[in-house]
Amino acid sequence: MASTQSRSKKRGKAGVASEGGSLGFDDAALVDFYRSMVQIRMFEDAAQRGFRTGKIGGYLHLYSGQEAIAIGFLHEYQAGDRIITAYRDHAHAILLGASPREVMAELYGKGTGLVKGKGGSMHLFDVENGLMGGYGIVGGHIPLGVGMAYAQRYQQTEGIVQLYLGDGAIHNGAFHEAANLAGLWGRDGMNPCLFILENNNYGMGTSVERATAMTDLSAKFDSYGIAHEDVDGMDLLAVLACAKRVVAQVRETGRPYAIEAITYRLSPHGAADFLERYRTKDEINEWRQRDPIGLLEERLLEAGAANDDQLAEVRQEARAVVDDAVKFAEESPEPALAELYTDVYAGAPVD
Amino acid sequence: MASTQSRSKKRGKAGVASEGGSLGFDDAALVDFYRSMVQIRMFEDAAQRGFRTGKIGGYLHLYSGQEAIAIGFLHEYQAGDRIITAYRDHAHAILLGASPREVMAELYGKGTGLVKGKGGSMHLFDVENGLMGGYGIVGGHIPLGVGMAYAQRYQQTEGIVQLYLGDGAIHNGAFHEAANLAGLWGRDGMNPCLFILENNNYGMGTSVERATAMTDLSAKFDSYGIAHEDVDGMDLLAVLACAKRVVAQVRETGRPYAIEAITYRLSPHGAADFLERYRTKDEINEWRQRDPIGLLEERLLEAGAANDDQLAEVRQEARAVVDDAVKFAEESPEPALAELYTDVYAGAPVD
Amino acid sequence: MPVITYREALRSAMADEMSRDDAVVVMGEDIGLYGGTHLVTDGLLDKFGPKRVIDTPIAEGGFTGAAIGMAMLGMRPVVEMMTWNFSFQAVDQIVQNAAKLRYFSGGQVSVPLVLRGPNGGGVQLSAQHTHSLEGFYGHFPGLKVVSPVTPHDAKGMMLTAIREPDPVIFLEAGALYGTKGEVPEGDFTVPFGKARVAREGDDVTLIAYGRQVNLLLNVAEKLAGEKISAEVIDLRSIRPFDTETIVASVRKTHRAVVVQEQWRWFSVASEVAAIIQEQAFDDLDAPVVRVSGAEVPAPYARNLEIAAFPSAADVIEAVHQVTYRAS
Amino acid sequence: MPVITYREALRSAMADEMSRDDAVVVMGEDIGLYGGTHLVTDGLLDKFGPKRVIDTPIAEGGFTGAAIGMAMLGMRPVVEMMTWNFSFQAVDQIVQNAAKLRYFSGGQVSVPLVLRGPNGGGVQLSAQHTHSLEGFYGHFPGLKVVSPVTPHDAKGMMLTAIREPDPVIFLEAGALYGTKGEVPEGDFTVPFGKARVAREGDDVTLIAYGRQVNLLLNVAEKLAGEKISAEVIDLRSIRPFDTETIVASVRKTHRAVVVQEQWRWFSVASEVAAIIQEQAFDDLDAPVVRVSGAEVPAPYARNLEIAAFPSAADVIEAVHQVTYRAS
Ligand SMILES: Cc1ncc(C[n+]2csc(CCOP(=O)(O)OP(=O)(O)O)c2C)c(N)n1
Ligand SMILES: Cc1ncc(C[n+]2csc(CCOP(=O)(O)OP(=O)(O)O)c2C)c(N)n1
Ligand SMILES: [Mg+2]
Ligand SMILES: [Mg+2]
Repeated sequence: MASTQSRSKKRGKAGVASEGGSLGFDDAALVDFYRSMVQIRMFEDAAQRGFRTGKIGGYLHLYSGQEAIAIGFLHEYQAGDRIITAYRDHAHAILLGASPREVMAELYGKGTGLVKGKGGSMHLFDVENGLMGGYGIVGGHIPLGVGMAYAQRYQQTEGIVQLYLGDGAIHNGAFHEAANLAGLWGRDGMNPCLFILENNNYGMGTSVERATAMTDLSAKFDSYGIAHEDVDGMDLLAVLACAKRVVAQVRETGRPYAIEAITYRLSPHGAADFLERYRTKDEINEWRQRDPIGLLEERLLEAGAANDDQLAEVRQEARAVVDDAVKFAEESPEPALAELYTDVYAGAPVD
Repeated sequence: MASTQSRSKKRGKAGVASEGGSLGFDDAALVDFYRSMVQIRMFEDAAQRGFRTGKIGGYLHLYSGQEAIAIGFLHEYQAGDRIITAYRDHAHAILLGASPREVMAELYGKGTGLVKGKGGSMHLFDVENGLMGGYGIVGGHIPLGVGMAYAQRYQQTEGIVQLYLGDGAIHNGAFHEAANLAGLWGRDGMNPCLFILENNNYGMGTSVERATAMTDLSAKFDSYGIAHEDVDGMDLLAVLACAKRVVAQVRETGRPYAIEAITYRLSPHGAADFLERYRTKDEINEWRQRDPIGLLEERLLEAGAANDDQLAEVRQEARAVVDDAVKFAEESPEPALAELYTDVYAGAPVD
Repeated sequence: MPVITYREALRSAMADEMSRDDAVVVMGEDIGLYGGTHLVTDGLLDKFGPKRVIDTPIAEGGFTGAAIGMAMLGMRPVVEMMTWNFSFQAVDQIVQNAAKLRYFSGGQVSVPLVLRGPNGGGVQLSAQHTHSLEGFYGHFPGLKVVSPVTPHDAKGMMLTAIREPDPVIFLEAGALYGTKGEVPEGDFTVPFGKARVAREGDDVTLIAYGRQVNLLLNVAEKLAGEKISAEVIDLRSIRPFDTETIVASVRKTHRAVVVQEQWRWFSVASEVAAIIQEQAFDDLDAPVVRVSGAEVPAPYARNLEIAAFPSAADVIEAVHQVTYRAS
Repeated sequence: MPVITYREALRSAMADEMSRDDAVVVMGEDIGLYGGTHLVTDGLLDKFGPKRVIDTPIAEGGFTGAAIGMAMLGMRPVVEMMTWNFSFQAVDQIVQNAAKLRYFSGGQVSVPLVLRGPNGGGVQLSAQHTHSLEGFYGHFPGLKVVSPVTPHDAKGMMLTAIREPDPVIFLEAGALYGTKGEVPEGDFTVPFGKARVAREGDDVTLIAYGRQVNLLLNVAEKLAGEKISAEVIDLRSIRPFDTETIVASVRKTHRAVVVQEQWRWFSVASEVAAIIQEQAFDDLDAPVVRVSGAEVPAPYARNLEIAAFPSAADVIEAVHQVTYRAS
């Protein structure tokens, strides 16, 4: 399977297998993972509907297909850790504890939104829960994450930074400069930054092999003295096992580390990407076979951690949460007009 | 020797040896190389004096110690090739055929200067002879060189681009983005770009090991699918042999290639770098043992290609050329004031 | 005359010029296989092939710099900024190389380069994706900066831009790609540095560029109802700038309002006001009034975004101010 | 009061604040071991160690972004741009992140960051190394932009800058690092947004900031010989801007000349002229005249460079113009 994957990545590398062997979690935990996954997917589907009906504006980038990555790594989140990602950020916000209501309200541009309707889909922040954004400029957030990792050690916390980036972002100069700083500072234990490269094989419509002659993306971290490994980003259990190990290691050493999670975006790049000329239906269908939700379902059923009915119930609960979020968003008021001028500077607006 | 080199580079790599065995050039050619070398050195010394006496302004970056690199690679220059470098550019201009008079006059800010006194030391251009500048922003010229290499093939010329950059520039985002483009375009034979990384171990006062955790700089080209090798940048004969081979290869294939030339700047970073706290006298003295001029002298004498008297005569001739250049520069008029407004746009000045 | 969209006007200018001149190539992110995220370059890949329609990685600084290098050797690259917001990553290349190469090479080098893409806000893209950069780039000698609003000018100015020997910042009205207008068939150019009197009037001069011109035309219509005859001037070209047309209009109307989406401080409107008071001081019956975007990063919420940009009401209020009528 | 250099004033502000507040770190290229290429940070590494005095690779965008990240977690980085010319590589970080984070995070994030370094020309650094970026950065809401000219203000404003909760663009007069002036001992701050009347006068208001203030003081002395009493205003702070002081002065003198090293188009002087005509229209006896740098990339040759920047003669001519005297 995954012709895309084999074209773009890992020629000659060993296959990426799930660690552990047994599922390694109790049934309730496994079902909770499943719950997170379907909830994110349903949330994204609802957002897509909101966009199509003109209730959500701007750009809208969905996480469908990549859920196992954020779920797996954020499972290792500890209070004090800092998470930063680009614009495909709904899942991260919800997993860290923002309510789907606030997130959906943000997409609807309402005053009850996670950032008061000011940022929209691309700029989710939930500082209390560790989410430091939510950025729209490809590459631009990467230096911020590296600086935060320095701050963590400078302030002598136990915290690390999880820094998510896409396969398209790795060719940007901001990545290069920031990764080099991370490697350099990490030499002295001053950079507990976990780079999580979500390789969904496309930067918008440009596949990895059309963006670089050297398609083994994680190997690019060699240039900075940053150790790395790959993980199957569709297999939640593989991600969980990897996350557990590497998060602990980064926390312990204060050195950066990089993960390339091989994944696929099942949705269009953004909600306005209609044509998708850059990939075939066949390719998408092939990857649907490895939809992380389907995979997890199989594993749960196989292992007897849940049965069909239980999973159906979880899905129903998830749908209710999302419906409630949509209702909340729809019924919420727009931001007060005075909000236009707040939050420009700390004090009163400076004109 | 070269404690710096061993600290920063090539741990575990085989030593970089001169190719060929015999010197491989006839006596006259060898003496000509020697002439170029001492001439550049004397030119730089004269420039330094001009700066100290206030006749040269702005920044002034000397090439002393690095001569073998430009001499070696530019020996393979063919009409139609394009050369681009940063601000340490006097040698490149002279070697490509600009007269020392015009170059010195440029440093003096005179109207007879190579770029009419408008650019100064950092912006030498001699388009007729292939020199496309002369740039002051670290990293900034690298994308230009890669674009030129594309143009060479797009226009179906035989030309290549020699793109010089420093060890400090490699950490800049512009390098990363440009090298990736070179690798990508080179896959289709559309990028005959020879990257010549002059590793003199310092970016201003920052040594390679204080700038990156991964100090094997040429290996950074792996990230872009660009093959590379190292050369002893103090050994002209080694550089010549390497240049001959790799220039032909780049010309043939249309693919980029990278050289890391290990060298040392015997002068301060710029003429205003007085303290040099970042390196020791001992280190400088150690490297002086490998001054490319001294090394070549030894080789010539050993091989009987020239005797002491002949070399002394060459030195005297070189000195005369430089003295003449200084005299020319001193006696040249300042640019006409009207020149202030020309060359902003192609047509008349737009206000 | 055929009626086509702003988008088609741009596309046909590029296609015509590519057919005419081999030196012209287009490059940028997703402009080929994808067709361009705004479909401006759609179809060009099929027509001209991948050596002339170059999809790039997400590296604005790198590919802009590469395009400069191409231009230095006589190619004529037309580079798409997927949106101008991403050009902040290319500022070093634009300002330090493209704008200055001719000068610091003592005239040895030309950079016939067009940088184009959508500029301005209005579709809830929020803070990082909403900028009007006319003044920002217009500040630098060596650059030419234009901002057409009609399909006619989009085509005519794009043809001019591609034939220019100097780098051109071509700021398209992103919100107007789908708007239609008459565009002559065949080759024609609209020169830089000539403003357009979009509507004649006697009582007040309204000045803008880009999509604010349409706003002003609406406002002028409304003002006509109040018996205020407004002249509307579309600057079209920001650098070079058509001082003459502006000053001539103000000499006639004695009052001026400048409207822009960009922020007020150190902006195009600042310059226009400064110029008018310099050159038509004795003709002015009231200070030039500026109507600009709110001094905040662009907000996402629809109501806030609307409030952040100049509205018809804002402009009318400004007109009342300069004509000393109570609003 | 002790007399110290502009350089020492900056250094002592940083050192004092680092002693007072652990959150403050300095970073940049060659600021530690080398001592800073302009020696502004000399000695700080010995005093505060490498965790607080951080030498960086040549990666302006990367380390500026990293500093933003640090600031987001409560550190207070003071970042040196070796010269502001290199900040073009960091524009994306400065404009897209530093300036807007508070806004697009809905107020959840602060960026207490100082970006500092030498700005302006005058020492033959030519086109790529000569810029005055007050207007360029001043355009963006979310940033504060200051440009002190005296050692006193350099220290007082640097202390203000480091304590600010928002990002500050601190543009130092690079040509004046060695100039001396009185600076109080101990802790004092100079607030942002307050211009300074550097010399009082009645006949004309001369407005500048940075090293042009010194030029204006010289000119004012010369004008006194002609019986023209010039008031000289040092803006100090570009954003926030002190409209009040300017307008009050023009209400008194009825004439204004604005002088700047930067290019004229879309600049600080444009804004000042626009503001004066807006707010003191009826008080103005002549149009505001702007004296700016020549509209060319900075040339290298000494004679051209001198000609490219405002001179005393240029300013005097402008004063004659606004006072309607033949020059
Ligand atoms: C500097 C910059 N250039 C272009 C864009 C437009 N853009 C938005 S997302 C995107 C693709 C990014 O791909 P990747 O990093 O792989 O992330 P993914 O969308 O696959 O999650 C592009 C080109 C941008 N936001 N920023
Ligand atoms: C973007 C940028 N940042 C900083 C500088 C200041 N600067 C000039 S040369 C230099 C060191 C460059 O080192 P390297 O690339 O190794 O070249 P070398 O001087 O050793 O030849 C620095 C930091 C600059 N010119 N451009
Ligand atoms: Mg991707
Ligand atoms: Mg070096």
